[in-house]
Amino acid sequence: MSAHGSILYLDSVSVSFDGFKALNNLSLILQPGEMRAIIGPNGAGKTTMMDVITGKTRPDTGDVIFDSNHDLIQMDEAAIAELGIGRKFQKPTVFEHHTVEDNLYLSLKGGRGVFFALLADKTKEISERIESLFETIRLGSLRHELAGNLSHGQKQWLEIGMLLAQDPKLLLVDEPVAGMTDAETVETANLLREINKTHSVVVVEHDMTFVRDLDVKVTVLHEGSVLADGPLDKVSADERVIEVYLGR
Amino acid sequence: MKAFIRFSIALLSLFFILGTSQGMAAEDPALKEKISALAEGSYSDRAQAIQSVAATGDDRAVPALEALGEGLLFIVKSDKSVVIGLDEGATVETFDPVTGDSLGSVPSGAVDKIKVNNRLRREIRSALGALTLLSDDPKVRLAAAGAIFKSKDSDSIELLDTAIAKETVESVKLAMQEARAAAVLNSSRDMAEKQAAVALMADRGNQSALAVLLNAKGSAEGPLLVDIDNAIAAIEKSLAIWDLAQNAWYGVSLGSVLLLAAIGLAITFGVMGVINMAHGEMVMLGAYTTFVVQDIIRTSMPGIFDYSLLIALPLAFLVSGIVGIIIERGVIRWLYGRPLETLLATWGIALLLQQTVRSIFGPTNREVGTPDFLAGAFKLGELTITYNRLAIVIFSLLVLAVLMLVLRKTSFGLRMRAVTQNRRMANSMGIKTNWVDAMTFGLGSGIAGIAGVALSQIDNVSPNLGQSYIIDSFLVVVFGGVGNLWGTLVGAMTLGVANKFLEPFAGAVLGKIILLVFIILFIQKRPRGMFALKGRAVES
Amino acid sequence: MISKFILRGLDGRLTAFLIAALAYVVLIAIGNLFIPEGSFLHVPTYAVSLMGKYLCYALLALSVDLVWGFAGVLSLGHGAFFALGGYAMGMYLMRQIGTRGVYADPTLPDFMVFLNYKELPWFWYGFDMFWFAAIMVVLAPATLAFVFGWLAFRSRVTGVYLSIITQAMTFALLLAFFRNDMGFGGNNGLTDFKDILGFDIQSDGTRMGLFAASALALCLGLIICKAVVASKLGKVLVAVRDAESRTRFLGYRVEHYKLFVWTLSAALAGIAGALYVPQVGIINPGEFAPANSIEMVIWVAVGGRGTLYGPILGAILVNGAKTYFTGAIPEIWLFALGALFVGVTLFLPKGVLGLYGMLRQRFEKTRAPRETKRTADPVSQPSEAE
Amino acid sequence: MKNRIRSLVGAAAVSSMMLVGAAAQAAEDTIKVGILHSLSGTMAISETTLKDAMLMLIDEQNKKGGVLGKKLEAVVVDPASDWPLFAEKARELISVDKVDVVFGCWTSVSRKSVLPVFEELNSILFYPVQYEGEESQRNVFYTGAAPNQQAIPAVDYLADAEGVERWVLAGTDYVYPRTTNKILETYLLDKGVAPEDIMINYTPFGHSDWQTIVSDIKTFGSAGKKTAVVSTINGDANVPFYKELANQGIKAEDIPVVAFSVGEEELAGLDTAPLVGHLAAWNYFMAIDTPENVDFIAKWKAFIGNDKRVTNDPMEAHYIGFNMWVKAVEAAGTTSADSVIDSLVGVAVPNLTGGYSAMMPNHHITKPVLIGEIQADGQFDTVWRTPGLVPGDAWSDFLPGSKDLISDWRKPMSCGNFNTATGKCGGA
Repeated sequence: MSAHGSILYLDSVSVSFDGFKALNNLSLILQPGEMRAIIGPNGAGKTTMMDVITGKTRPDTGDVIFDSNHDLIQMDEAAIAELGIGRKFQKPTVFEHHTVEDNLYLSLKGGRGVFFALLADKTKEISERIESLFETIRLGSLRHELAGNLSHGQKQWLEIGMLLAQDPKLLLVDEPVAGMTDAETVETANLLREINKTHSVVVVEHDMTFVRDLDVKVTVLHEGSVLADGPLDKVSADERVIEVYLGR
Repeated sequence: MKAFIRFSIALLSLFFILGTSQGMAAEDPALKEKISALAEGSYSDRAQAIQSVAATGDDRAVPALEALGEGLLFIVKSDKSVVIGLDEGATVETFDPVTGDSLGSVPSGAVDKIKVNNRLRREIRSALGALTLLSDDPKVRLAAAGAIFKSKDSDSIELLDTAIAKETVESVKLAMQEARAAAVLNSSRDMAEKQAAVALMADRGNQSALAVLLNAKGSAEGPLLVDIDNAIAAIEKSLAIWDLAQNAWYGVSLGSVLLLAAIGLAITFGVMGVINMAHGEMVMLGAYTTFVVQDIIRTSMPGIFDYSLLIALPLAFLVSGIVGIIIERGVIRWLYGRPLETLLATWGIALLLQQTVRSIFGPTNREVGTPDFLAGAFKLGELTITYNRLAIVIFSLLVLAVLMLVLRKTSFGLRMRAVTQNRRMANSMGIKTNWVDAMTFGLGSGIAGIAGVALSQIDNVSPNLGQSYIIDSFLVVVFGGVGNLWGTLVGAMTLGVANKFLEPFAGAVLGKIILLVFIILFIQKRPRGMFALKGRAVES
Repeated sequence: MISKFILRGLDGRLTAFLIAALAYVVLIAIGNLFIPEGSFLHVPTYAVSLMGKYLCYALLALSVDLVWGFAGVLSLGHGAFFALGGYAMGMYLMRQIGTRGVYADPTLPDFMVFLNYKELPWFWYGFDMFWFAAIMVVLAPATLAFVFGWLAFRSRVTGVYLSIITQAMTFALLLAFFRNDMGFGGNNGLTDFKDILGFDIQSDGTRMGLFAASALALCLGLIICKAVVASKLGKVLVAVRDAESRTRFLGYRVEHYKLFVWTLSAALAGIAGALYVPQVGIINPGEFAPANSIEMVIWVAVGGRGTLYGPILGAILVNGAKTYFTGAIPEIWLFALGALFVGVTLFLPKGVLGLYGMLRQRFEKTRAPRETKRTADPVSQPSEAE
Repeated sequence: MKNRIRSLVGAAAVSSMMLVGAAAQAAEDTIKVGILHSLSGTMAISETTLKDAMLMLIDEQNKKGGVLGKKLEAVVVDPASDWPLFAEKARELISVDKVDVVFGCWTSVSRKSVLPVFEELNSILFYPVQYEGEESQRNVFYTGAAPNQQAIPAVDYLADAEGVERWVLAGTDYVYPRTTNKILETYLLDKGVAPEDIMINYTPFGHSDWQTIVSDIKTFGSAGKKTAVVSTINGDANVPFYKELANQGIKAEDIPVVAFSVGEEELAGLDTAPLVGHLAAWNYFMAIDTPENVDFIAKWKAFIGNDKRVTNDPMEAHYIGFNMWVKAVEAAGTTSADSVIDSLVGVAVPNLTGGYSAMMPNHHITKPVLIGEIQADGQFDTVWRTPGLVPGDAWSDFLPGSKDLISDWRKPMSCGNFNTATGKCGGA
């Protein structure tokens, strides 16, 4: 394998917490424009993998390379985010004491410096970009509502909106449909596919219906390394995967 | 005060032992007269009077001299006679200073206490040394040898020679020889004898030998001076190593005080996450409980004073624990999930508790006595180890061990851990989380109360007691790593030992400042303390 | 640019506050200086310097709230910044004494004479000039805050850990300033000031001037804080407070934002300290005591955390209560103060301003039940948000 | 939103009204005496007693008919061991409560804090605690000991009566110990003590772990010369210090400790049996057997309702100061500060140790100096006392900066820091 030409490249990444191996020699490669679904039982290392990519956790060994030539291991979260990796959390995390609009405003791509922020103005261009985001996530009517007052599903959507506002090259989406109604789930799948047209995406999800709806290549994690990958139908037929899931 | 009474009783019994061993002493007007002279004249006159009593070599003078040293010798105003007396408030029970016969009790106004100062006490000590060197009791002889060692009285050399010849107990004999050496070095004896004495001192090799040598150095010359210098150098070298060990011990002992102060906080803050600013006041309550227990014992059953701390321990645990539970039920339970607000509320509670104690017990220090078995020190090689510090070190480790046992092995400990790790889950499994919260807080507070019992032995018992420990306690817990009792132990010991090794170089103030800066920097390196829990669970 | 930045904060409420503050100062000034003693309307000098002191506390509380209320950084060591500002001013005032000290040494302050200092320590140079001292008032606390914050925020020390090490910081400074070898007067600190900028520090006019300066400083502090809070930076801070790692994943360098506001806050605290010292006439290491820093946090909590007016109200209320109780019920006033703290945390979790907000919300609900979405200023008023 | 501003302004207005109102209440038919002692915080431990002592003295005076035919009224405030608060409360006492005299302060810093206030508002402060000297202010009367009334006689006693040649000067790191030790160091060197025979050690306030220092003292003391410790260790730290001394077996016969801040009150928190023979230098001991003292103690115990309470030196200082003030007011016929300040100089009243103490022109008083040894019952046995009274010296002769200074508040000099070398007032 080589990092060249890939959008995300993980090679032999290991992380351990007090002797517990959260990631064990994990390798993964993602091509530009690809959408990948990651599944696996609890403790398989899905979230830790996200943490490693976004700079929250530093791996003990291994390489993490973004967009062919950026070594992510040396960078902190902010630098990685500025490179163009956006992340949505498992538990929807929005700024509860800000309005929906301000949530998007803060997420918009652009200057992140302290003094820039001190003097920055909400220009017309910014307002327009926010409007276009509202069209995508359909929360325009709630723009002045505090994010903390949104329903669970609305928060999920707002967070996706915040991701889009960052305009990243790669989106990491952790359980986007947890707690959503069926209808919302379907819409979310549509939204992700829409997003995938212009961005690379990694989705971590438990919900098999949803993964099936996405209809993309699936990677199964188990005990910190890749157990199987390929189309959903293929991996779900895999002996070892069945064993892991059913826990024989 | 209590020790004083105890002493008087001991003195009187000594009296009777001596009295019987000598047979009923006949009236001896010469001795009587010499004893009467103890009461008169200036301090220097009386110092001479003591010497002249000692010069009689008559050990019947021992009780009178001891009484004088302890302030129990009185002069009867009416006839200027000298008596031994036991002050019983309004009256004084009097005894003949030589025979020990009771002379009945007189009103306290009828007698005057004979005053002594430090110089007279020294004279008395050396006189007693000379008078008791031939006593039947090896302990008394040992003490006598020690007294002569200190006084370096060159007049006692002959007496020591006699005693050494008669002595059968090895250790006492050695002590006498050392005393003799000290006396020789302080005399005008010849060079050879002095050199032998120096050799003996070099063998003894401790602080007091060093003192003797340093003292002798001033008047020494020629080969003796060389010998003394060599001996001093050798002793100082070995003492330097002991010094290191002594510092380490001081560090451990300070560490155990920190541990005791912090250990309750490791529960309320470390496990429950309550920023308990009233923690110090729980310690204070424990100390005051000890005071109350001792006060009751003093007035109603002084016989069991030595057990007062043992009695105080469970009571202090209960008092602080119950106050803790009341605080938890009354205030803190409304504030879970808002840790910084517990800080404010408990700060208010701390003020309330301080003022309550101030109103009840007054603002001044209260006396908490030390039971006999915790007073004093013993020597381990050249280490001086005081009993109370040793007791605190052992006690703190014991408390930690018991606490760990409770947390690990009891069903309460299991529930407690369940609640702190996942409250909702624990609740749904039928654990009464409210009850567990209250009990946990009570446990932490109760342990703080126990710490108060121990700290009352070395510190002020005043309403400000708690304030002086609160910052150190938080630093220990944070430095060690929140939620980890081992961390608290290692943290306390590290800070204690580091402090004590810094102190000789930097001084007490600067040493502490350096340590604080070190903690600040250390937290940068390990933002969650020494024994931090790792992993994702911590983040959320 | 700057004026635009400042103007952004100037909403109606702030303008009204500033006008009210101005009117208040003018009224007090008239009452103190022009209405004769004995008249009912006369404001005694005692009250003027007392209120001047409260205003310094208010500015201090504002600075604490800027970091705690808006960035979620609970400092238990803000007293250190306050005291450093105070010392910088105190050193200037000491140098102004000149030959009027008891030993009449033209350069050395009295305490140095009797501790046998031969010459002025280097760090006392320059403090005979007001402009230098004024710069140091801001620079000393800001530098300490910058270094401390740079270390702590970069290492992501947060929450309780940060609070405890801020406490360790002020405690270490307390011990250091107590040392007479430090050259800051030890426990006695700096006292016996004679004049400031040539004005007799004990005259009514100077006191009035200091009071007005404190009011002015508070207003300026409020304008700056408001402007910061209303800017995008302010929104980022609130974001950091509510979801720090989310903010990081959006690409914000949280440590820079915290460091900025932390340093700004320290500078404000330093200014408060500098104005406080000439009005109370002493600066001593006691100001570094951790208990003092905790009390500042309590003022903020009492007034209402995360609002700009709350800390001002809280500082004045708590200190007013302290002044009153220590005189009226000196034996038991700690009961009252302790009960106040417990009561506020239990019953007024959002402080006095929060109570006011709650009552008004209730009132509005009953009056206009159909009007649902009230748009509060979400940045400065999280307390009213729910 | 406007409401909020209105409430803010209102709160401020109410607070100012409150102060104005309090001022207006001052009634004219009593003479008010301010008591400015900390009742909470770190100093409450020492100062509360003095507040009670003042209340008793005022009570006694009122039983005798008050002063100038008017009753005395005590105004108690709590400055809470907070130094700026001392200044605020002093100002409140003088300008709001309109007291005619204030008795108060313990620490030097609290006195320094209130000094400018008394000067500005021209009132009178009686300061009852031993202190470092180097001060003489027109509005302050120092009834505690200056260093020459405590430290120097104590050192003389140890050198002469106990033959001490080696000295440990141990103190808490603040102005009083620093100054006292400076004075003592110069004094001892002048007496021919070698510099290596003096060890100076400072510890922080409330220092509680004395293991290292006590063992250092022990080592220092075993160099073959008779050694003594001169302790200026402050209140709170003394209990652990003495406990450690006792436990490490340092006996007074071997290394005596003479303390200047340890009195009966401090010993009440200790088992003193192991400390018998350690010394203290004061101007008063509770155990002094004079009729005045016996009477004072009886009244004190009755007033406080506790038979176990002790008396101490600062209480006697207040006793002297209060009686001086009463006498001066009666002599002046008014309580106005200027007249009382003038008539105070030269006033002599009985002290509790069997003599008269007089107010000197430098606003310090004459006192006997007593050296006492600690007894097993927590009292002191006087082992030595100065033959006569020692006048308090505001400016030490042993400090280079102050040896030329004198103080005389009588007219025409009226100067607290007159320089005899230059002949000018103002130190220069």
